[in-house]
Amino acid sequence: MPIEQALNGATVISWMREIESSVRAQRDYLTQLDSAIGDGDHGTNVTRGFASVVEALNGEKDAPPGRLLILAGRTLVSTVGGASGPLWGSALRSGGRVLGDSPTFDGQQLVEVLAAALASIKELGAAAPGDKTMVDALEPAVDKLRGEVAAGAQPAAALASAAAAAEAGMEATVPLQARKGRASYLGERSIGHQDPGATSTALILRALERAVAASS
Amino acid sequence: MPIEQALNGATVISWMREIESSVRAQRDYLTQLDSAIGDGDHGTNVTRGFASVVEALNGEKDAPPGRLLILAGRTLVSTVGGASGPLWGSALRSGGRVLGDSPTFDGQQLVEVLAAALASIKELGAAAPGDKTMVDALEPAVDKLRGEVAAGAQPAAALASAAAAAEAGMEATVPLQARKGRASYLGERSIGHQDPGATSTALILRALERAVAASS
Amino acid sequence: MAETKMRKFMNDPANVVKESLAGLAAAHPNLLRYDSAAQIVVRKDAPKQGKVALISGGGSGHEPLHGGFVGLGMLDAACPGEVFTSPVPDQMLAATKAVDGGAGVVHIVKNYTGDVMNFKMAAEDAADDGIKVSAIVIDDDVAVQDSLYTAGRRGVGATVLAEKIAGAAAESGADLTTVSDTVKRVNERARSFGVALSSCIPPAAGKPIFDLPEGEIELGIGIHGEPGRRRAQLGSAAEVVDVMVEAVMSDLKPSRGSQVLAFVNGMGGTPLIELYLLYAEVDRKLRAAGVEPVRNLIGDYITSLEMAGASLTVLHLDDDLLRLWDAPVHTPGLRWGA
Amino acid sequence: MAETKMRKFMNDPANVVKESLAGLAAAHPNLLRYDSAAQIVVRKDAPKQGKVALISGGGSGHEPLHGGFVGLGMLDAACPGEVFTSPVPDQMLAATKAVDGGAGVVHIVKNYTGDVMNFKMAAEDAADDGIKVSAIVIDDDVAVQDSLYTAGRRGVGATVLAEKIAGAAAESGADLTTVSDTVKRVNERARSFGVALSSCIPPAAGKPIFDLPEGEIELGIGIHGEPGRRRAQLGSAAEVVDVMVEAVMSDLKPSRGSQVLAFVNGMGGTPLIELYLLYAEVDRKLRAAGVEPVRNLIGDYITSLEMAGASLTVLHLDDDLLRLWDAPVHTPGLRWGA
Ligand SMILES: Nc1ncnc2c1ncn2[C@@H]1O[C@H](COP(=O)(O)OP(=O)(O)O)[C@@H](O)[C@H]1O
Ligand SMILES: Nc1ncnc2c1ncn2[C@@H]1O[C@H](COP(=O)(O)OP(=O)(O)O)[C@@H](O)[C@H]1O
Ligand SMILES: [Mg+2]
Ligand SMILES: [Mg+2]
Ligand SMILES: [Mg+2]
Ligand SMILES: [Mg+2]
Repeated sequence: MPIEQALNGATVISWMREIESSVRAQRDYLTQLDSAIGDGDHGTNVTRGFASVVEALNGEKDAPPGRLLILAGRTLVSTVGGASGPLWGSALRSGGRVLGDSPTFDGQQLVEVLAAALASIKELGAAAPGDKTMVDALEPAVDKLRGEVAAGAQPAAALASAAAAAEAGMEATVPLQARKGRASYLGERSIGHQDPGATSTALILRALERAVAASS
Repeated sequence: MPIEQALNGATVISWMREIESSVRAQRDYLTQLDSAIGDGDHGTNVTRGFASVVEALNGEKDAPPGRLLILAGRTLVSTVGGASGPLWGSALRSGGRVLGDSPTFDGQQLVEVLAAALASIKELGAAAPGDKTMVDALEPAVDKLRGEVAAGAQPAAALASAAAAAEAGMEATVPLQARKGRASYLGERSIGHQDPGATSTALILRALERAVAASS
Repeated sequence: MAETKMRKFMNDPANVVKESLAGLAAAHPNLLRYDSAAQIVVRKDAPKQGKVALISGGGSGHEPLHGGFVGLGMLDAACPGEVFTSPVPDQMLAATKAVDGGAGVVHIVKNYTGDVMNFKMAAEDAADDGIKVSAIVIDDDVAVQDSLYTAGRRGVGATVLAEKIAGAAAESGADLTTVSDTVKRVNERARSFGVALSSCIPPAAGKPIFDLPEGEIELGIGIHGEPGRRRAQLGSAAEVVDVMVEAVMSDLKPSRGSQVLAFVNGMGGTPLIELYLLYAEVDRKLRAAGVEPVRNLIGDYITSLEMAGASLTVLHLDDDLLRLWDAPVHTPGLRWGA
Repeated sequence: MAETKMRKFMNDPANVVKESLAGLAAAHPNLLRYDSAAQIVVRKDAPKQGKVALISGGGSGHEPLHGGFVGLGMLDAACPGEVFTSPVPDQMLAATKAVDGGAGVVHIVKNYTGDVMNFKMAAEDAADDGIKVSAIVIDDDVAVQDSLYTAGRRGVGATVLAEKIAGAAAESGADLTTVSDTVKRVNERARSFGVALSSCIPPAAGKPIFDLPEGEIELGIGIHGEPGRRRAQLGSAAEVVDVMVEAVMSDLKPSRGSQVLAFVNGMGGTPLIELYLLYAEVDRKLRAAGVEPVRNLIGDYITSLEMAGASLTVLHLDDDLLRLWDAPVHTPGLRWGA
């Protein structure tokens, strides 16, 4: 069994950079999804937010990863607005608090970070699975990650499965009728469209996979 | 030489009816011409006006033709607005005054009616030939009519030539740069478009030809 | 380019003007009444004995102009024609009679062939009835050269300012000559220039007057949906305002240090967020040009139905005009101090 | 259907909001100032010691809401987000601090997930700083069912009325509880319903949010360019108003003989001639339904950029609300009695 490589602040920074380039590349697609059942700003929102995060984290490479996550969360709250800003903002802050001032974290701690992020989103947004929100991508990803890590998988491998679960969850939002957020105003007309927030969440998981794989 | 048939009030009424059905049929075309170099209301303006004239003249068949023309002119002034209302309105009023209370009129008087109409339009609108207005259709028509009648032509035949002259004048407005009315605001951009008022004027002349031919 | 379709709240296109005026009257019974037979909007308390009365009118489609400016400190009556069509003399005559309080009536006429001719006929009829009428023609649009080769400059944004300012003069008891001179002075000291980003759709026509290819705008438009003097590429707001300010200021030529009123007018389909963005540029550029915009008016006041676009009017103020501008006004479209 | 192209007066799409706010501040220095660092609009004379302060905010693109309602008798500050995007808590916190005069601050929050969450975070931070904050959520849009299966009703037209009426209460010296209760009462007694004839084009997206096939309209829209509850054929204005009045009145259920305020709001691209035509129908139908529209507000007050469309808000008045509505207000977007 290979020795598990420690994840650290650099991993968090590279995660945020990966998110930033990924949502920037998919900006128009995310906005288009949000135009169908929302107000057409999701791509701009997350691009603006993660660009600010990357900037805020610049030169903070040696800070403990928990602090970096908290700073990233705060930056999202302060720059995104909308629904996704507070949701992913408090998610990253809660995730960061799990790590305290620890200079590194392992696979099990990563599970706890993402579980705290999920709990925070669910508490703030009061969304349950099946409501057609980012929760539908994040919850299956956290469950999968927890299971794989418990079964002894390496973080990068476990994240590959988790990201796939997020994508499956994202795709599964298509037939749902939205019960939370703007899309809920559409009633039955929300059926047949993929949730933008679940889509960016799947991108965020894939970005994490890449960041962790690169750290290993 | 055939005896010239007297024209009367019924001729005026039938002239107005012919104009009404003709401008109504060409309404969209006139409006389209006015959209290119004006404000897109000429078709509606003249249709509304002559419909009111026909209604006002209803049952006035036995009134002297001069009175009917004055009534028609007044009705135009009171119902059209825009530039064409006062212009054709005072034209018909001036034309009507030429006939006084005479129960009939002949070709020579018809020349005088139309000459008075033209003079009135030129006075009120201060437009000269070549300014790209209704004058460019009416003036050649009046000149032609005067010539033909002087040469002994029957009114209907003389009007056929006059209407053709109006149409030629109308077509000749295409290359002109407008100097009067709304089209003048366009400067050189008015070149290449046919003047709407000259176009309805040609229709008015053709309507007169049909009305007179039917009276003969 | 695909044809833009008409999407309007209306019943029969032929009744748009009448039904809208009925709504105006229903909404503001304390200010005005609508005489549907004469097709005029009249100030509630008209005629006011001894007060000079102001009337104006023109085609509809420019709302709130003119009906929305009837009330305290502005117009005594408005004569709305069909959409973009001058009213008929009967309306102006009826309005003149309805508001004359013995001190005379000022006709504020925008310079369009139709308006001028129809108002002239009405003024002649009113004179026959013994009413003193003074007609002033507004022609502030610098996009049109005032030459022998045009119908002269169009009357646009200065009309709103003249109605407000002369209305205040009349309200304060000025006589016919003074009120007429006030209208004239506003006209002489104001210049305008307009730009369209889209055409409008007259209800009776049911389609746009002109089509603009992608990325193009019309420069030097009037308020009747007519095309402008020329087309240009849609530049930045800063570039568009450069053109507007240059056109207006090079003609108005106010001395350095002058106080001006800057009026950024929306054509009907341009939202306020854009008008304020334009104002930011206008304010900066006027100051750079050495004049001080001490008053402003920003919004849709003289419109072309749902046309997207804007016009700039600059009025060179003096103490008198400033005082009259600040005087109370209470109309559906303009209100302060009351 | 061909894609509608973006035709806007702007420079960089990313700066539309900031540049427009700069214009607002340049135009109304006597009423407000724009703090560009904090991205808030603050009443000139804030904080006023002892006066309850009102702030509101939300995505931009709804102008004059909210920045245009800062001034005497209405808001003390506004927090404008990006176009259609809720502002961030930092803005609400900065605004709360800037206006607190010791008597507490009321947050008027439109019911959108993002707005509610961001305002909540700010209120928590303000509480940490020892400022009394009372947040009231506006949710007057009857197009959305208030059920477990939605985010609840949206806040739309009632927001404008609540800002005006509670602003008057605060101006008159009412305490925090009274001012909050006034906002609540307006919200409880008001209902709205909106209709779109076209989509709008967010500057950052550069294209319409939705396409409407010819002759169709969206019923039950909000103010963020989002599609409505359903599509329908564009009927006559009378038919559209039937739907609006029925939707609002069947939910509000005011007793016969009640006095109401009828607010016909344009979404930004619909000209005033149409809004007044709608008002004619609204006035008639409300009277037929047994209520009396003793006050009205007609124009573009809570918009969706250049969307063509309109909403109806009916507020069931009482003596108190009527008095507060009539009280003086002086803001860029609403002004009377001052
Ligand atoms: N109550 C909620 N709980 C969880 N996620 C939510 C909730 N409301 C909205 N979302 C998510 O937020 C996404 C929209 O984000 P965004 O477009 O940035 O914000 P807004 O809806 O304010 O414009 C939705 O697609 C959905 O996934
Ligand atoms: N000064 C004028 N003299 C003669 N004819 C004129 C003059 N001004 C305009 N016209 C005619 O009027 C026509 C336009 O009429 P119409 O569209 O009904 O009025 P408006 O221009 O007021 O909308 C023009 O095509 C032109 O023939
Ligand atoms: Mg969104
Ligand atoms: Mg015309
Ligand atoms: Mg016309
Ligand atoms: Mg949003």
